Amino acid sequence: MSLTVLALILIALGMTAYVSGRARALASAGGDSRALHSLPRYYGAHAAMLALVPAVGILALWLVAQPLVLSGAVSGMLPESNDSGLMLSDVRRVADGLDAVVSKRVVTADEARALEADGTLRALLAGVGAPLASDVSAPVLAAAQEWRRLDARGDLIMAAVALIAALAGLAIAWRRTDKNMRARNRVESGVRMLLIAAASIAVLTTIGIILSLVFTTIEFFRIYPASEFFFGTTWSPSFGGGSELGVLPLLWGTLYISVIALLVAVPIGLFSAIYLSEYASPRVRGIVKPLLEVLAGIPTIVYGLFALLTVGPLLLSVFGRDGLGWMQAGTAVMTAGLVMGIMLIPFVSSLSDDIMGGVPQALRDGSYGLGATKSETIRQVVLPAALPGIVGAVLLAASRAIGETMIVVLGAGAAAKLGLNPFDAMTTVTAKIVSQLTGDADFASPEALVAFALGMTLFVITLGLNVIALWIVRRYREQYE
Amino acid sequence: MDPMQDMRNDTHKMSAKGVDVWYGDTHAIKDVSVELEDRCVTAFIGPSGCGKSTFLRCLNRMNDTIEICRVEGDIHLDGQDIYDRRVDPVQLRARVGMVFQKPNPFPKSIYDNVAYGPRIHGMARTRADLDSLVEQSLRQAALWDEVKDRLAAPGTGLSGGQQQRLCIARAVATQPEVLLMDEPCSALDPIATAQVEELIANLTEDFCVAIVTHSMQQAARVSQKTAFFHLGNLVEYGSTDQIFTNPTDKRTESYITGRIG
Amino acid sequence: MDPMQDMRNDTHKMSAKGVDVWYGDTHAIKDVSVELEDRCVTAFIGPSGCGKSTFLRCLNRMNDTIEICRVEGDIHLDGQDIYDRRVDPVQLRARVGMVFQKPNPFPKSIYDNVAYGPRIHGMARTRADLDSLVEQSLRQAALWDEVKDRLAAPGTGLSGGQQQRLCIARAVATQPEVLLMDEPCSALDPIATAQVEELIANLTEDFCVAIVTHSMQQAARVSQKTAFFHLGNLVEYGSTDQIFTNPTDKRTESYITGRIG
Amino acid sequence: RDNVQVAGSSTVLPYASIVAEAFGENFDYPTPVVESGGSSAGLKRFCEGVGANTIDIANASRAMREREVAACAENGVTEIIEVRIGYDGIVFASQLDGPAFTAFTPGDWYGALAPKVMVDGALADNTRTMWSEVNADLPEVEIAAFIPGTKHGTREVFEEKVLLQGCEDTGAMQAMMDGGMDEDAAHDACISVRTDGRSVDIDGDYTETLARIGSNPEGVGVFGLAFYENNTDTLKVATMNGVEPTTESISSGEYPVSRPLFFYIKKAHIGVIPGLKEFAEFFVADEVAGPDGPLANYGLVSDPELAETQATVAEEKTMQGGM
Amino acid sequence: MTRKSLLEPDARTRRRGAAEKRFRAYGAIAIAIGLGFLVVLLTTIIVNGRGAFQQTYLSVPVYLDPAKLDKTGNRDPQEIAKVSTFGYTPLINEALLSQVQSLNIDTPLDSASDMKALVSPSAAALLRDRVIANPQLIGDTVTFNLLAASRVDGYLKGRVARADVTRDKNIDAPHLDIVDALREAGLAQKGFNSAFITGADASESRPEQAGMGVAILGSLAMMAVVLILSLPIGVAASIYLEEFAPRNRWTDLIEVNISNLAAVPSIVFGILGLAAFIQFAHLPQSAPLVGGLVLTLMTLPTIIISTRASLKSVPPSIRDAALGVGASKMQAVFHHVLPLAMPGILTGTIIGIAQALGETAPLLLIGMVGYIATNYPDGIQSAFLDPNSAMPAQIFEWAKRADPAYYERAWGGIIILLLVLLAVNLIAILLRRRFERRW
Ligand SMILES: Nc1ncnc2c1ncn2[C@@H]1O[C@H](COP(=O)(O)OP(=O)(O)OP(=O)(O)O)[C@@H](O)[C@H]1O
Ligand SMILES: Nc1ncnc2c1ncn2[C@@H]1O[C@H](COP(=O)(O)OP(=O)(O)OP(=O)(O)O)[C@@H](O)[C@H]1O
Ligand SMILES: [Mg+2]
Ligand SMILES: [Mg+2]
Ligand SMILES: O=P([O-])([O-])[O-]
Repeated sequence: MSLTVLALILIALGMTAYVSGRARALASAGGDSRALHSLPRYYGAHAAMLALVPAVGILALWLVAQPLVLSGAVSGMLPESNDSGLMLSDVRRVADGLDAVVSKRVVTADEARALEADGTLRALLAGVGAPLASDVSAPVLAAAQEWRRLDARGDLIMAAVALIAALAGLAIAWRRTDKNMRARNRVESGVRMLLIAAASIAVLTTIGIILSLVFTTIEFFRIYPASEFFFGTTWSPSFGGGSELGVLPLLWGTLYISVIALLVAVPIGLFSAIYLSEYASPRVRGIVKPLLEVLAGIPTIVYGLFALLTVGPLLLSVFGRDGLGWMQAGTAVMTAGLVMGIMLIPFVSSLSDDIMGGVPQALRDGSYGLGATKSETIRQVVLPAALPGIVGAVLLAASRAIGETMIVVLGAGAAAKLGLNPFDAMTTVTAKIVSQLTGDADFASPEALVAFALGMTLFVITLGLNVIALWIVRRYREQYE
Repeated sequence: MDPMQDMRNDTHKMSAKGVDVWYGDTHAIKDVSVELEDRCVTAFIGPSGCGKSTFLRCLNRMNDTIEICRVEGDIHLDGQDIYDRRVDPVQLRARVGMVFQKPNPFPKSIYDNVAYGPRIHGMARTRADLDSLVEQSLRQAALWDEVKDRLAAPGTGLSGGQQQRLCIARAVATQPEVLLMDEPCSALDPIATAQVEELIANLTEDFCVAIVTHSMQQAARVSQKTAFFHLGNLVEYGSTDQIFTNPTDKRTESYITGRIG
Repeated sequence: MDPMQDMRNDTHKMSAKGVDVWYGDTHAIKDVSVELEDRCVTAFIGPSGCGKSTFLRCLNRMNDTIEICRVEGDIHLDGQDIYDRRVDPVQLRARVGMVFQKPNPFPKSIYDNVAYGPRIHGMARTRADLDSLVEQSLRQAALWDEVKDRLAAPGTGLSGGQQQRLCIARAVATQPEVLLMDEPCSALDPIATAQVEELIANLTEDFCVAIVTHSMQQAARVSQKTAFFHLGNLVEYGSTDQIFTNPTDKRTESYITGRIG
Repeated sequence: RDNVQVAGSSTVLPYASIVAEAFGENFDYPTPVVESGGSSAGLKRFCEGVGANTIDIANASRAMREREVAACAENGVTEIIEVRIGYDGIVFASQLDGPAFTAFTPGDWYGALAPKVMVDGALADNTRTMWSEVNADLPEVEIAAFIPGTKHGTREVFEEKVLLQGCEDTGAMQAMMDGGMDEDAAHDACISVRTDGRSVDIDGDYTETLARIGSNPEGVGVFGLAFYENNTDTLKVATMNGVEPTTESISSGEYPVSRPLFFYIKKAHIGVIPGLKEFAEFFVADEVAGPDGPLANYGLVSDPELAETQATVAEEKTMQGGM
Repeated sequence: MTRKSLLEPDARTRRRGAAEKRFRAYGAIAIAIGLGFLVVLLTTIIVNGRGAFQQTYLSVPVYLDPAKLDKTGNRDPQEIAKVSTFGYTPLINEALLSQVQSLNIDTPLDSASDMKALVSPSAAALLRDRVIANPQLIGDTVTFNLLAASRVDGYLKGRVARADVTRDKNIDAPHLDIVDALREAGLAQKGFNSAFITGADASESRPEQAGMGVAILGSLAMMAVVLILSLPIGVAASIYLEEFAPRNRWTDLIEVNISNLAAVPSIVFGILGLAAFIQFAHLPQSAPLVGGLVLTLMTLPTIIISTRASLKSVPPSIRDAALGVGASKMQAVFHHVLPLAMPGILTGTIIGIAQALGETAPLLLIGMVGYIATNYPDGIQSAFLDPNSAMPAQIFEWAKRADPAYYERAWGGIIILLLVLLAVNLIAILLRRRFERRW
């Protein structure tokens, strides 16, 4: 039974459960929905939940576990060798290829089972688009056949178990459903589990990121000394080896550029939000707000070009050799920071506007009634009341600033430098992650692997900053309440 | 034109002439004319929804903040049209203070709630000045004893009646010339009510007070003048004695005699 | 254990024993024991900030929503501990309804405000059922005539007293067994007050009502039992007649005789 | 999967895409998918293993390194066909209205960009600010060089064929070794560039270099020949050792700065992925990769030994080390 | 006491009034700055990209020579298909030459191969497709509307100046003379370039043929995935954290994680996507489904943070009111709090979508950048699973290409991207306006 059919059957069962659960509850109350503990639809949802959740859960677990179990089962059939992992994937490829051969009706299922490990097999599988690196050896074929046999059996059992689980759930729901059952509570705890699951995706993502970075990072530190990476003040990768890969200049550049970007985005964004939420007429607001949001939608490469072609030369004409003499070239921390700040304006303005819009009018009235001007009201009543949300918006903008790449590459230059002059070229961690990852260094060299170490470092640092931020916010809140 | 000339020599602190108010299409106040005398308490009474709050909010232009609200007619403070284009509603509201029907303390500390007005009007020069102003206002609103130990606690954590008195203290602290009070005692127990009424009596020595109340007794006790509203109309306006003892309009009489509260 | 067995044969609908409530470190209710009888109105009186609202909120576990609030002691509804871990506060609140001190209509239409409870409790099978339930509730709360033409208008656009009655209608619409009313008439004029009092009298035919009020007259008029709170203590609890005519505690006496409201 | 999947060098991408497009037009196979992302990233994916979920061809602007071959083998990618499609000329150009550089030699570049240069026969800190100080035949303009960043393969070519060459030509390398450096250290010193802002690394693409040149009349940048030929309306090319870069001068070896371009085929996929071999053969066919084909037309310096390459593809000859 | 006039503000009020005006002015200035930048950016985009929406076509009568196209003469489609596009190019060049000669244009160019600079290399493919579809056309002279070469197109749009072509090896001044003459004769015409909106990507040598159509579909497929996943998951996660979560280590961990994810560079999400979806889950390379999943993970923090912020700002009295009539916490949240928080949620969605729609870096790692958007998907499944590119990746790719004609297309692509963004967000913007209300 294919997975699609199984899924369809399960969905049908779920719908049956909904309808029957609802009907049974109503029947138990003599058709009077008012005699029920919960609304009828909760009984339906409860039954559907009981029928589907365990079944789907079993299905998901089974799908993940089966290949692992099978690998264990067939690995004994393979000759001892140091690249058993490779062989095992060969086994799977042969098994999949045989499945494809059968499903495309090149040979019958019985013929497939009887195939021999001779030279024709590779061609046969190639015919259905299953490439093999080499000819199939006898043990591999045997293992593959065993795999297929076990796999087919596993699939069958899985379908059976899932269906039994669904039916059992249905039965249990049927038995339990009566007018006094707390259907709503049960459904709500189900929904709550869903909510928790959704929240946990963030953690899963984090784990995923760590897993996808950590091994290569360790690999990097094996060939490049960690102390030089963390405390080195020079960043100069080179193909021939002998690169210096100190992360400090990159971190400094990240920090510097982000701070400048926030210095641009936060005041402009906040004042825009204030104007939109407190002064502008609904019509103006309805137009201006989405317009400002376009700023967040312009691809960052456009901002990069804007920095490179417009803002850089403009700054250069003021601060460059012909002006104040602080600036050598158009690409500088200032250029990138300014342009990034523009991009971030809507992050601050739109969110803050929504949040200030949520402050009850009664509070404003209270302030006006005391003879406060609008600006006094905003500064002393509305902003403090909206502060938690605004902090969130600013943190979001800060996060984006740290993670931005394109603007930095085009606007700040590629030179890693430790310096104080905001009119110097610098670069950031993210820009270097991209360039080292897509660069031409060979992929086992420290020059390429350093990208992962950079990613990991940035990740850990921002994590630390966030922990500190949370701690401070908590402290502040405790004092306030 | 000398503004002083513009002021008439009567004792009317505020006067409203032919005031109409609409919320969108709802005609909430219909051609109301009233004079508030200085050093005198005027009570506004009438059934719920008749427009008392709305009229009160016209007197310090709080209705400006409601988008769908439209006000017509003349309202004068000290002889000056408060709806004149040159009038700054901010200055007006500093002189015509307001206590709202629903207590609305700021999400700040109790101290900051009261100090808010004096601060923006620059009424205290030193921290000590401000402290004593806050204390005095809280005392006047009969709240000092209950909160003196927790001035730094948030105002929103107070009980309903405490919040109401906090809002009174807040309004009193700015020392307005006219104080509009929208049911200032609705959530107060008798003792606190008595204290607030005493406050009102004291205020009248210098100022003009308008109060909305549902309690006939309270109106009779604190006010010298009473205005009775009904369905947006000012049905009757006169001295409190006269209104309560000898109403001219039948509606007034039936409202007052149906007294329960 | 059969819950029916647990019920004692008295007429106590709710009973509280040795209830203590803390807000953080503030001890707001101190060892209070009270019984609410069925088909009877109990009035809670006492000076502002004495803990009336807090105690009321314990009775349907609304205090659960305040993070810093901690409740100790036993509160029973029909003999069952409402703070039992197995009790669903939601179901409890459906049976023990509440009208809050500050009117808090949903920012929805008037109709939806009232229909919300019946909808989530599945109390109306058809749209017509619901319509009539809404109408009946609004009539009971004496609001129907004022809003019948604008049921689709937002509930937040009503006057203070109208909002209060809307909240009463909303609470009544779910037909709770116990109704807790926190100063339901504070913003109401005498006529509306009389109507709400009538509603309370009607409700008592089937239900149990607890009401917080600052008006001694109102307490005397509507309640059969009265509890007097002071600084978080239950000072005296007894039949209304006895409390008002013959208080045993001096504090009660001084509070009642200082009556003004 | 029924389409050929290619990934790798962004330098080879234009050529691969031209071929893929023509292939799609002339054959019944779907148009191959050509991803960019860099030689290294492409080879990495190439070496992930065999199977329909891996790519068939990796483009590279350099030869595969031994470490990469080993990594491939570890993942079961043992039979790799290496195909050299031609050469990429690397040119130096300035703004069209800017100064004309008609006398560059590798030594001049070394003399302008190295942190330490030969002055009067001895090594000294580089304080030159004008090209004319480096070589009197060069125009009297400020040194402002835009060279490929360290992520680019072109940088390696620039280092080896220009800086190192110049280092040796001017005698600086010898001087360094005489001064006690070993050969490796001297090599590293030769290819380092000054950090005072006269030399600017470009991590972006040639379009970025073009933009830099556009806003700096005195700047000189490094480009690919194809890029230059498409932008003759804004760029003026410089000669190297007196030779102007053209497809002819590069393929004859007269112009010194160029590099070979490759693609690598997974032999295990031939005969499995429809059209893979046809695509590879089409790529190196005379009408495509020959001197008059669209690739040369676009700027590829075609390989004089194209016939051999065609044979390699036809016979599916794998690299040394393959089975 | 002295009576103050209302009409004469006192000194302090005047100062406060001035402060008020200043404050308001700051707001107006901030908005003006924001809008000013927007205008500059949009003008830059439009000025640079306008040209992409125009395209020059040459109308050329081509003799479809049987001797070259069908040597056997039996009109066998199999045989005809063996003639590659390289076989058609000379026919077009011949046709152009004879057209030039018949118009009596005075030109030094007299060989057919000189003419190839005039038309796009795609012309041959056009002819070949037509001939294979209708073999009976062979032997006729058919007039084709052929795409002009990018240089010719650029000349007519003013992008290529006469002075420039002297050094251009692709085109010479005499070619431009011919173009002038053709234009006068009405045989070279500019028209609206609908193919730019609907067409597929083209190789480096044919900017005139390149279009965004396939990439638009790729982006839309990705946005569908992003919207379907990130909005519900994001809102659900926020509701849990803000309304239900007990304050403990685990929720702290989640909270910190989410704000941290917002700071993770997008390229790292690409690394994750490559590892998790392609290498681990074996989803196909370059597929919009994978792109959508990666962008979902990337937009989630944005949506969660904004949703939480607006949930926080809903006053507790609303929750009390709902609980008081016997609503469960879940019902209170879903019926009352969520609608009130909707503006903020939609804002988060709008910004998140904008960010996702314009993001390139992670697509680089999962193989959606390059020469990919060439085949239209044939069905829903194929739209999500077959290799495709996305608009920003396409733009990024074009911006790198050597021919300046591609530069123009890149800007034109940005115009389309912004229009698509606006269209995708329009519903959210309108919805948000409906939900915005004060209480
Ligand atoms: N959320 C809260 N946080 C902290 N303290 C509170 C909170 N709510 C009430 N209190 C305090 O608890 C005490 C009792 O408050 P409660 O609201 O029960 O008074 P009350 O009797 O209802 O008064 P009123 O008649 O003024 O409404 C008061 O001192 C009040 O300040
Ligand atoms: N913001 C508003 N939008 C629309 N209508 C309103 C608004 N505020 C009040 N109204 C309507 O205007 C009328 C008068 O309201 P107002 O608040 O002035 O009554 P009130 O006399 O203060 O009543 P109460 O004693 O109940 O507070 C009422 O019918 C009310 O519904
Ligand atoms: Mg009112
Ligand atoms: Mg209270
Ligand atoms: O993309 P490249 O590897 O050719 O630099």
